[in-house]
Amino acid sequence: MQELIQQLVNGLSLGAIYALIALGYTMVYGIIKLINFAHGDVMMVGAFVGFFSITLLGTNIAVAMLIAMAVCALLGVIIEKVAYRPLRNSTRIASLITAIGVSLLLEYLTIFLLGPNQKIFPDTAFTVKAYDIAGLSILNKDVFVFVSAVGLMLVLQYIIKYTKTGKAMRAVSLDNEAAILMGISVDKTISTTFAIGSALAAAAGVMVGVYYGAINPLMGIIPGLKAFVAAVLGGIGIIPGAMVGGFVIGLLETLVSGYGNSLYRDAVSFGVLILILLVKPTGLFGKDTGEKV
Amino acid sequence: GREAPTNQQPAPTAGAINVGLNVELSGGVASYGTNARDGAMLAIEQVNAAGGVLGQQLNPIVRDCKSLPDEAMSVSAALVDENIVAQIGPLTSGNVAGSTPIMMENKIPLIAPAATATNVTVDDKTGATRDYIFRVCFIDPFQGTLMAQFAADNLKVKTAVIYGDTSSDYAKGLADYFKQTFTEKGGKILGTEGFVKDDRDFRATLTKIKGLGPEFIYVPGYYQEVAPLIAQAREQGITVPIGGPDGWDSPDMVTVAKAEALNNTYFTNHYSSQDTDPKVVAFVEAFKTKYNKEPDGFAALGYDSVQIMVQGLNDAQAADPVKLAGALAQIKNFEGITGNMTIDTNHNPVKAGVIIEFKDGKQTMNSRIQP
Amino acid sequence: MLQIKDIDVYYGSIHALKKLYLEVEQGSIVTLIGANGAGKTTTLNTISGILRPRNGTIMYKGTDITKVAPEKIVGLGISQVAEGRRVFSTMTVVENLEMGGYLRRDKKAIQTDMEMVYSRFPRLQERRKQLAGTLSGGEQQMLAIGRALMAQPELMLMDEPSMGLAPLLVKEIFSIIKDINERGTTILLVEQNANMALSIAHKAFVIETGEIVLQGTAEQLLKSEDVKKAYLRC
Amino acid sequence: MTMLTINKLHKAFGGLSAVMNFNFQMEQDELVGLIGPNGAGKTTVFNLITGVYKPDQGQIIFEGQNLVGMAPYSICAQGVARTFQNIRLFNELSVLDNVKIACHKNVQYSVLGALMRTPAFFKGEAKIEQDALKFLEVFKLENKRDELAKNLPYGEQRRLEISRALATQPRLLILDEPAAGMNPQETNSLMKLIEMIRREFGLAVLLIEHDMSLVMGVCERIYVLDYGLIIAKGLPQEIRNYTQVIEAYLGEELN
Amino acid sequence: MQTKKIKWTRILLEAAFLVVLFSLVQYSISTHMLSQYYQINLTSMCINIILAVSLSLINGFTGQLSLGHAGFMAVGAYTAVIMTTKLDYPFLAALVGALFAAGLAGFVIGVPTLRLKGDYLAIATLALGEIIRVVLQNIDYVNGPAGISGIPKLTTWAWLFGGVVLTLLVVVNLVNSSYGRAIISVREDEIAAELMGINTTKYKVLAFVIGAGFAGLAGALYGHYFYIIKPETFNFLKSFDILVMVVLGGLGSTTGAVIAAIFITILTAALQPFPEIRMIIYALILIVVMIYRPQGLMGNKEFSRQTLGRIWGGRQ
Ligand SMILES: Nc1ncnc2c1ncn2[C@@H]1O[C@H](COP(=O)(O)OP(=O)(O)OP(=O)(O)O)[C@@H](O)[C@H]1O
Ligand SMILES: Nc1ncnc2c1ncn2[C@@H]1O[C@H](COP(=O)(O)OP(=O)(O)OP(=O)(O)O)[C@@H](O)[C@H]1O
Ligand SMILES: [Mg+2]
Ligand SMILES: [Mg+2]
Repeated sequence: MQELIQQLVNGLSLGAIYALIALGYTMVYGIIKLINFAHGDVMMVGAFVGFFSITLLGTNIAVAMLIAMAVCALLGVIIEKVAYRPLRNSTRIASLITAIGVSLLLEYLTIFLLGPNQKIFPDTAFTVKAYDIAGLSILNKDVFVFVSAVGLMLVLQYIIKYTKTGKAMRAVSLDNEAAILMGISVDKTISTTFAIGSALAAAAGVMVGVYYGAINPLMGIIPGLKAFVAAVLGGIGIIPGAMVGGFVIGLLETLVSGYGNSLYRDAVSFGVLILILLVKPTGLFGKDTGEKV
Repeated sequence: GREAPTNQQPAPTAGAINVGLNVELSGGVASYGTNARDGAMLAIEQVNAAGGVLGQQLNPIVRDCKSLPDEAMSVSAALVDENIVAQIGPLTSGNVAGSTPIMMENKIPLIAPAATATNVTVDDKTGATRDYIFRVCFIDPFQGTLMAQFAADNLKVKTAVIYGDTSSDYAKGLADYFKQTFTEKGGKILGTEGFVKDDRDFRATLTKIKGLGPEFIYVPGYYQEVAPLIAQAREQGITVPIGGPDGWDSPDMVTVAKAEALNNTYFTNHYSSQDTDPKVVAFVEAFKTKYNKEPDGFAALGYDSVQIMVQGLNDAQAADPVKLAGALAQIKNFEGITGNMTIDTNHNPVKAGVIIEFKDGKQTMNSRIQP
Repeated sequence: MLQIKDIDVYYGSIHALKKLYLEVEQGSIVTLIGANGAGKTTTLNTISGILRPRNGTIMYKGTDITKVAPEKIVGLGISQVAEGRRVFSTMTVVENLEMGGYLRRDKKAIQTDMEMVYSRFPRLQERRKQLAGTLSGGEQQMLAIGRALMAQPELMLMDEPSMGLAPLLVKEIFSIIKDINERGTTILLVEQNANMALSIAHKAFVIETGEIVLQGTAEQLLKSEDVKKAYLRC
Repeated sequence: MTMLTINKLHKAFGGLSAVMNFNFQMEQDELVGLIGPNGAGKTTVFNLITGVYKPDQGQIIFEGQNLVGMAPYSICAQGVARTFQNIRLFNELSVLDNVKIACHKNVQYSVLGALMRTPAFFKGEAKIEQDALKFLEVFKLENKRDELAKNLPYGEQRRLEISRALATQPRLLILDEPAAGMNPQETNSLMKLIEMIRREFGLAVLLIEHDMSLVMGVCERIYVLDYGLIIAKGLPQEIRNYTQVIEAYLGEELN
Repeated sequence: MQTKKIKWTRILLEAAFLVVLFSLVQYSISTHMLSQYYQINLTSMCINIILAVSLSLINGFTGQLSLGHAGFMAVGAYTAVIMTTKLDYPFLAALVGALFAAGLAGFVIGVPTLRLKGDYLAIATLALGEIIRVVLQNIDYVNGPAGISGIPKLTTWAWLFGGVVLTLLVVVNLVNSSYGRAIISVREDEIAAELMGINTTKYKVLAFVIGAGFAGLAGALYGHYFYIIKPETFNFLKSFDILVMVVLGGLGSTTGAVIAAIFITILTAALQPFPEIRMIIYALILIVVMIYRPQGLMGNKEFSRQTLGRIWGGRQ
């Protein structure tokens, strides 16, 4: 029992990391329907910016995170402008390819500039404390990522549902020409979307750095993939869905490793994912709006 | 900081000896290849500065095999066209396998810095040694057996769990041999778990392992994953000794896992980067000066690959691939920084193994085992 | 109020509008009629800035808006009921109406206007929380008009507002158009239902393959033999 | 003989009953109109017949076969074809290919035949092409055969949709607002076309339309739907005089 | 009579063209005019063509976003290699076995998942591709992550040429038939297609099975040339590589897929001498090409459709 609870704690904190990355992913994804394969790599860039602002500028973790978010917001806007905007009226799959291109570019530019070796996140940035609660080992960083994931989810959900910018984003996502006719600037809205999404990625990157202690130029690939899976599992473009999707994957992996066979972790959790989709073809939170004919 | 730009290759001078570097600079194991290349390039630079080999300069030709066996094959074929005398790399056994047929066909020696699978140098089916394939690293059986012996004899543990990198054949091979020897010695394997490259979260499995209550955990894998793994194990209150192979060898172990967590962990290696042997100290210094970073095991092995090739060229007294292969097969007591080695009939280096223990963040030699 | 001079619009190599001119006086209802593919929608989209003319100018209240960004044009008081409704399908009816007032800041007035829309289209009030995409065709049309009204436009461009509406509603829509016009909104109306359009319009233009071929007051055109033959129900 | 009988059809979306207790009958070669205010449930009825939606209750008997539960393509195979309120052509394909796809239903060679390019393949392809052209000619679209469907003007797109539906060789043709977006002249010629194809191909036609000139002009019988319920049915001249219909739909009497 | 004659001469001409092309390359291989390096890249090129064309049937013509193509390649590679190295079947049997095994995998995977739409399908196929890989990694019979090495080099130019011709023949003939139009209609508008009497599920599965089968063939040819196969080679990044070729060539263009496969192979080889920046340049080229040709190199057009139709489809 105790072990089960410990496993659930493990799963939630792993899930929180996935959720954090998936939030920004699903947001961009929901608005411009772009599978942004570069999202994980923006996260990586964020982690490195955080790293350098701590090691070179000597900032504390909070400032480092803000700097990383700002830099990545700008990066996201630039990426959108250069690589995605020219393709806005083309097929989605065309921008998928530029996204793969951007992803490779970020990875290998970083390797070119910094080398492929991992960098160690200074442990002065965040003092890890372990709490022993009824025999469970809970770390302050677990609490930190969990709270951040849920908090950011709420903020994001609020922005999208209730603010003007958020509504503009949704309008653009549905029909950008009609959105223009409402007086919405599509370019600005999409830029904002990328800025927010990329800033979230950066926040996630810094947290991953804090959490696992080391960062490297290819660190974005697998979490990026998992975040994509989480976003789809939760229902494309649905903010709470992405969070829940992240948690589901975190828990699944944990439970498979903990009670099944860790050798088959990815196979089993992917298998369950497929089963979920077969039962609910539009993801956990996706409404089957079914095209009206 | 920026690493030394190694893409500027000196133009092949008239009397230069071309050496191919077929390494992973992109793809999944880019960091292994890059580090090995850095080590190899340092060696070449030093050799050239000291007047070269046989009166000629070494001219490195670096190519990226993208961590793929097919690309490794293509790169080898391209290098063959450049008239190389030998090829250093690739790093993983699989990529070496891709390159093997080309090297064999063209009779050019391949020196693998870190390919540990038995069948790299020996044909599985015929049992014949591959004439042109050599390596400077340990093979899986050696290290797996070594750690099993150490665990059973020195640590006197009776039960163990293996938790290794299942995406790498290196770790898989080690796990198999560890298991074999450990059971032969009367120990019991309570479970076999796995992670994959680039995993960073190991708590689920660790919690499970904690539940199994082994006296020892064997973690064959590379430091990128092992360091956070050990940190998390200790966070979970797992205090038993943990052991592993030379893939652990990196200064990052201490920076990531922290000194305290690493206490009571051991790994097999051919050398210790904190060895006081002047040769090793000089290498570490030179490497740090050139690249502004600490060398890891791959860098050391890359360095030794070049040095053993140089030795072979000197022995052969000709910059001729076939003669070089003959000389390499005969090498005895070559003093590499990863140990003294003698190439055996299977083209594996026979060198002493050491068990290194982390003590308060310092690598200390626990015991030296001569095979 | 609106003056279009000699605009040429292309879709790739297709020359959709040829030296088209058009004038809309403040406070009037002007209708643009023409066969399928004549270029009516193209004209409206060019005014709203979604399409760019290659030559020519569009003047609105004395300023040149030819190169103004489309979202800015909305801010100047021009609002369009697009062809094919273009409602935001996974937003609710309320949210769609709110989007119509996107550029406005006066919360109270927005609320009153929303009430006004509901009173015009009680059906929309019933379906307030429904997702717009699941509304019937006619309901969506009402929503599209309501949404455009929410922008409090000075000039409203309407692209076939009666398409797909039941006869009762068609009449309703035309009386609404007349009504909002009487309250000061200028209207440029594109219609297939030329009889109806001419019956409420002050002035009319006839477009054929991208060119204005005829213009005049609504009465004049109603009497014209050519128009009768081509566009009117006899 | 009765061709289509619908009994007690129900369909609700969430809490909203779009169609309630819908009973309907139609004879072979009849031309029936379905009218009603916006949102009354007309398109929903079409979607239920053609299998796009599954009814909550009720039966749809077409030539003795219950269509409920069948996949849309098998319903089409039974001989029911339709057009859409919002045009749904294969936009990136040529006009000819649009129609050829509808002919696929009766393809006369196997996949293997296609891969091996057997004589049967060439014969079958020739037949499909011939058929497709025949349907295009009916709608005077044969000289647009190589245009992309999306580049046709609206009216021609509507005509292409009908010819595509005809190419599936239905016995019942269902048209959802075929005249929407057409001007009176175009509507007039459409009217003639509908009558003509009915005669030529011997089909029954069921149509939704808000343009009363068309409905009153061609329909032999009319059903009126409001809020999912049938509020009237009968001959055109009867329908236009029902006060309920006038109140709910027509507004005032048509002149 | 007249037209028939012309047709026959054309077919003969085209057959002659193929024979000449084949013999020329074969000759330059036999005489070592074509160096080993070029032979290797020629092999990659042919395998890439098969992969790209087979995926283009699924992604380009059927419009189903599949990200698991490498998984089918793996199924084919392992099947064939097991057949030749462990069970001593002849190579031809192994190739056929790979084709059918991967096709079967496509069927088993396709039937349940093809109900999913768009990105949901993409995720499901990606996940299945990864499952195949993880499972292979844990099967000791095939040496887990180490994979099978020492595979005899049975893939020759003749097999490659035959594989490419067969793939093109099947895909082009299928696409240019009524079945092909049915497949394309699924891409254009699934609902409308269904209502026009097309059993969309059936055709999606058909395209998926054929596409998967040829990916398996490519895998078999790969395994018997590059000496080693291991699960890692067939991960999702490999699927992306294939997808890149399909989109770069133009969705719905077979010739596009072929051209893009050739282009990518040459580009990869051409960047080899720049090890440090090869991936950066590759990424930049991808981005730039897509920005300037968002519809892909060929759009959805075929390179002289009639000519091709005749060449590949002209067998009667
Ligand atoms: N996006 C486009 N690409 C290419 N041609 C177009 C495009 N949109 C319209 N056209 C062409 O431009 C011409 C004018 O079209 P437009 O939509 O303005 O006509 P319309 O008068 O509004 O017709 P309708 O009554 O059918 O709405 C037509 O010939 C049409 O085919
Ligand atoms: N998929 C759906 N989900 C929810 N509600 C729906 C759906 N489809 C239709 N409805 C609702 O059912 C009712 C009937 O719609 P339907 O489209 O059948 O109307 P209609 O009679 O065709 O109207 P119109 O003449 O305007 O096209 C409408 O209120 C509509 O909002
Ligand atoms: Mg129009
Ligand atoms: Mg309707």
